[in-house]
Amino acid sequence: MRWGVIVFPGSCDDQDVFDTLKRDMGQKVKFLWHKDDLVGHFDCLVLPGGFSYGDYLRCGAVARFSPIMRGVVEFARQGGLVLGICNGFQILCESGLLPGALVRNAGLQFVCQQVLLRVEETDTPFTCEAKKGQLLKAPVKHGEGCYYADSATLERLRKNHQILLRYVDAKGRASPSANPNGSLDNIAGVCNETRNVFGLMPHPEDACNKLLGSEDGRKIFSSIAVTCAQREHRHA
Amino acid sequence: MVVKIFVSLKSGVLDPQGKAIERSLHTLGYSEVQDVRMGKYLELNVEASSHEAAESRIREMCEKLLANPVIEDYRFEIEDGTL
Amino acid sequence: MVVKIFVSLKSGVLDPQGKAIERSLHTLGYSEVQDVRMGKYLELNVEASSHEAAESRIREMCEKLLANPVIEDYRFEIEDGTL
Amino acid sequence: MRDEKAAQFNQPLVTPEVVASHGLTPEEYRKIVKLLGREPNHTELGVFSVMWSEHCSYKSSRHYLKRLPTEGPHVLQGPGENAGVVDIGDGLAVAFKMESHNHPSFIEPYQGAATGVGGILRDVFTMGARPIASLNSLRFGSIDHPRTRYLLSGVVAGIGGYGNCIGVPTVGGEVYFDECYDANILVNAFTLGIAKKKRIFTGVARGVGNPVIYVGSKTGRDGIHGATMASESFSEEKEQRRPTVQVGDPFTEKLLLEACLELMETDCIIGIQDMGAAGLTSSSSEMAGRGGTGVELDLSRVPLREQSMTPYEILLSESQERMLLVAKQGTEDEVKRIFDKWDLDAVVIGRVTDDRQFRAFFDGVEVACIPISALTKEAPVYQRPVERPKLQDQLEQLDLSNIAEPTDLGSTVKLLLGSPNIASKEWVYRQYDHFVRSNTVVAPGADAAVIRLKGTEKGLALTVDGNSRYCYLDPYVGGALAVAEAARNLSCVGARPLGLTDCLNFGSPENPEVMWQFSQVIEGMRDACIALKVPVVSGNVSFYNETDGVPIYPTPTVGMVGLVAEVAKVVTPWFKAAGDVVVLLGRTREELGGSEYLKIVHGLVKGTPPWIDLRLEQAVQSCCVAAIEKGILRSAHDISDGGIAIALAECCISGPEKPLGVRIDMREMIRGDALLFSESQSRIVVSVAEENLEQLREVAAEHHVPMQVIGAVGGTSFVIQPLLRLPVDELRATWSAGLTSRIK
Ligand SMILES: Nc1ncnc2c1ncn2[C@@H]1O[C@H](COP(=O)(O)OP(=O)(O)O)[C@@H](O)[C@H]1O
Ligand SMILES: [Mg+2]
Repeated sequence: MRWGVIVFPGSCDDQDVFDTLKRDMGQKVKFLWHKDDLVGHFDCLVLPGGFSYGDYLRCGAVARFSPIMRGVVEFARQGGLVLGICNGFQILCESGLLPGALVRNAGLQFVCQQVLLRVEETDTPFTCEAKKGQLLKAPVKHGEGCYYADSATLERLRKNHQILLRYVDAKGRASPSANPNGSLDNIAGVCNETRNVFGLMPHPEDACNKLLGSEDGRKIFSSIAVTCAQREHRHA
Repeated sequence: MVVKIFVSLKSGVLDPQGKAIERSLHTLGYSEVQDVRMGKYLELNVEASSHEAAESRIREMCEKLLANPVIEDYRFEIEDGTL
Repeated sequence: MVVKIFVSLKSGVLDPQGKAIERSLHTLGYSEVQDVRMGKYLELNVEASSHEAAESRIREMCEKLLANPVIEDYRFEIEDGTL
Repeated sequence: MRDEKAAQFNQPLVTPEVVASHGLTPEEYRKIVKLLGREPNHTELGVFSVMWSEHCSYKSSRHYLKRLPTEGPHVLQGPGENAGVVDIGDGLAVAFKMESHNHPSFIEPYQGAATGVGGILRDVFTMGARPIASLNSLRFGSIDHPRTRYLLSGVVAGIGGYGNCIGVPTVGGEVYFDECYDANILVNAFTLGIAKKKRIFTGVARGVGNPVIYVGSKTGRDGIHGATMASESFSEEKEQRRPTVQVGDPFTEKLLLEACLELMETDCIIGIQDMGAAGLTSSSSEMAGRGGTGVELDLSRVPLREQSMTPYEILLSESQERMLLVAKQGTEDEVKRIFDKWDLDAVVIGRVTDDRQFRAFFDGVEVACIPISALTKEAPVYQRPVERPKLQDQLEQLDLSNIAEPTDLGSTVKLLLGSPNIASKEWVYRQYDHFVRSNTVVAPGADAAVIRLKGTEKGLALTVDGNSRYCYLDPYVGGALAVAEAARNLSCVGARPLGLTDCLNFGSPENPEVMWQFSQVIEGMRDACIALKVPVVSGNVSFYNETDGVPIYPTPTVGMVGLVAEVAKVVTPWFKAAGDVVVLLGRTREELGGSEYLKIVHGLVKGTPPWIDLRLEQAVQSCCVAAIEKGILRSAHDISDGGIAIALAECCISGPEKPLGVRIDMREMIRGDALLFSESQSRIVVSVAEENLEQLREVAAEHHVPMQVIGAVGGTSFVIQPLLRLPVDELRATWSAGLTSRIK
């Protein structure tokens, strides 16, 4: 399968995703420049973390107008897999590919720490390799990662099982103290209705190597890889 | 023309910054203050043939870029003259 | 009384946000826009015996907490009625 | 003719008052006239004032800095360039440097600290190195001082705001509080970058006719006279003539970083330098100075942000996120193409000449013409008077027999653990992204940070240290201890030192007592560097950290970088498993002088700081590294502020998991408080699995290091027989809340 990692001006975790996919996961990856159109065949596009356009005005607000985003929207519409991590999640929300918005952390400070995530749903291309209720350890590092959606949207997310990850404590409880940013309902990651676009605030790419303290992030990337392998198989 | 744009959080959206400012004001002894809400304020110059023309362009900019309708409301004022 | 406070960067002080917003407005085709400056906008309720009393308290709050006098200017409007 | 034209640009006359307001002495002015062979005009005076400022010229410190050892087998570039460079093998090199941004951070903590980070990042990437890790060393006034909270939160937010946005992890640092910094905080920022050994760039202007190209942000009136301000102390009246505060734009810096690194892959660049203090003036003249050339600038071409700026302002502006480069003739278009890709300005503003003059033109008129050497080599050097402070003898007096031992040593431990200098700094480093670039193997919270080097088995360890109370009590010993502690922190994770950078923060050099402290600190650092074989590859001096004549404690901060041979073997400070044996490497003596204990518990800053035997220090460090490399150790933690009691408590509570208890039984023929809180040097607490104890004994014997089994890990209590017993959960709570509870 082929991965594309989009580089926006101000992307910071683009190299991290690239290296992790290539070195730790043995995948084929290519960088894509935001000013270009999306050309070529890809199975999964990753919008990496960072501070696109400095996060000035609002996180992700300007990046969503990058030329490549037209192609990303079309790619998603056709069922392509899109993964937004941190700033990538914010861009996906701003561009309407994902519901809701990410606002200033409740504690008002940037937070950088390891968190535990509970896998809520496994019937998605992003979590199919995990077990329901499984806990994953990965870092968060953001100033505006507090997930917000109005109550109707939130209700819809729950009903459609679009909430894929929640912040939890060591016992697996979605308690307020386990919530690093005040996200509604401890939400750490959501997917769209058609389940091919996924955004999350934690960084799985920083949790794919023992040296970095966790390998749990692999679950996300390997789920995507397995899904794409199956899709290819079906097409063949 | 000078345009002043005010972007504020929708009511219902939590405003931790406003809350924190309110708390610090109370600590400093300004207990007469309530309901602090924090928003953004943009000033810009715009060239337009008429007030109405400016208005419709500015509205567009706000909806497209300057405010996020999921969480924010906006309003603006247009003044003649430049900054 | 409802108070609206506008905090903006002093002229001459670099405004990276304003600059970035201006650039993206231009990219989006709004080339008629110039001199975008970004600031803060606060709304709050204050109880005071008179307009003048409110004014002097608000000025104090701005100088002490709400604006950073080293890089920011502020101004405010007081309206009667509550939010 | 010249004067008439000059008058066009509103050039004020150069009067003695104008000279004085530029911080130049009458003698210095006479020297300028002599070097020029005429009176300078106002623009030229401005140029001299910044180039001859303490900040740019190092006029008071240069004489002493020469004493520091700067050579070593791995050093590729020592002091004198924008950053030092050290070879780390595999065709790779690291560039690193530390710099102060003290004055600006006191005036506007967020922006001051942010632009400090921006500046040090540019110093590193201008060498061709991609920044991969930052550290910061912070000193604030007493935690109870009314401004401390504001300054602390502003500085920390500013460091995070800039570093996080640009995508360079902040992996460590230090924070201290002391009354001596009430009116002069210190913000020292360190960055390390990695480069190919064969692709190191320097700030040099060569090749007559080559274009001088300005890249990055536009120029405004920010920070004019910043360099001069950093060369003055604070006082009421000077607060009035503050320059415009520089605001950092980390987004633009990120673009600048990527564009410069991309350009460095091509063959276009002759030399490159960031525009830091004294902006365009210092970058262009220093580059010409190093190249033995001249430079000619057309100031009308400089991209401006503000209207009607004068040549004087353009030359002296300290607007951020700008670089100057000299490119090969004919490559201008390629340079422009790359900067265009990153949406940045790149404008040819001048060229390299062969007349060794600094010439600036504006609207076709020459507004400055100064021999380059007058700005660089000929800048004044002073050997300022030196005098041992009269109070020094008194300071050293400490009679322990007058100091009562606390009756409850358990509460004393808790008091210390919760005190701001010892308590957890998580509140600070939680605001810094320390994972970006996915290299961080040991994050903040350990003795030294460790990052891996992707594609190799190696790692780099980084730390910044310095105890100014020691330097105040005995600057020579304090200087040596700063170097020794940094190296020891590296050894605790299993790294061998490669080199160091420093920031020397002092009061006014015009005060002979300050100069004495300065000279002594340097001698101490020198001896420790030689003994521990650590070359100094870069550094920075910040004088005039005083207000109304009261200087801060002499505060050298040492940033040190070490190489970890096998990064998979690194060790962290906290205990790992019940049953492990706890061992002390080194020896405890009755040394309470200058200790955190004396200060916190008895309110005393007195006595001589702990003595250091550099041979023993070296032995303890090598022993620890050897044991880690053999895979024997489960944990290692150096003993510093607060003594062994605090170090042991940290071993129990500072890990990411649940705290572990320990039971310690050690006997020394010294009083209980000294046993627990003495800050004797050259000590490391390690833990080993029982089956490895013998092997550790052998390693210790080989290195001639005294070692003592002092206890075992396990249980839920922190026990030091027969002095105290405390629940570890309680200790963790006290330590974790120590800082946050005081600044809320
Ligand atoms: N300003 C800071 N920025 C980042 N990390 C910090 C800062 N201050 C302290 N730390 C981290 O907290 C830990 C404890 O610091 P400190 O007590 O100074 O350590 P030590 O005494 O071993 O040098 C270290 O890992 C250090 O890197
Ligand atoms: Mg230490």
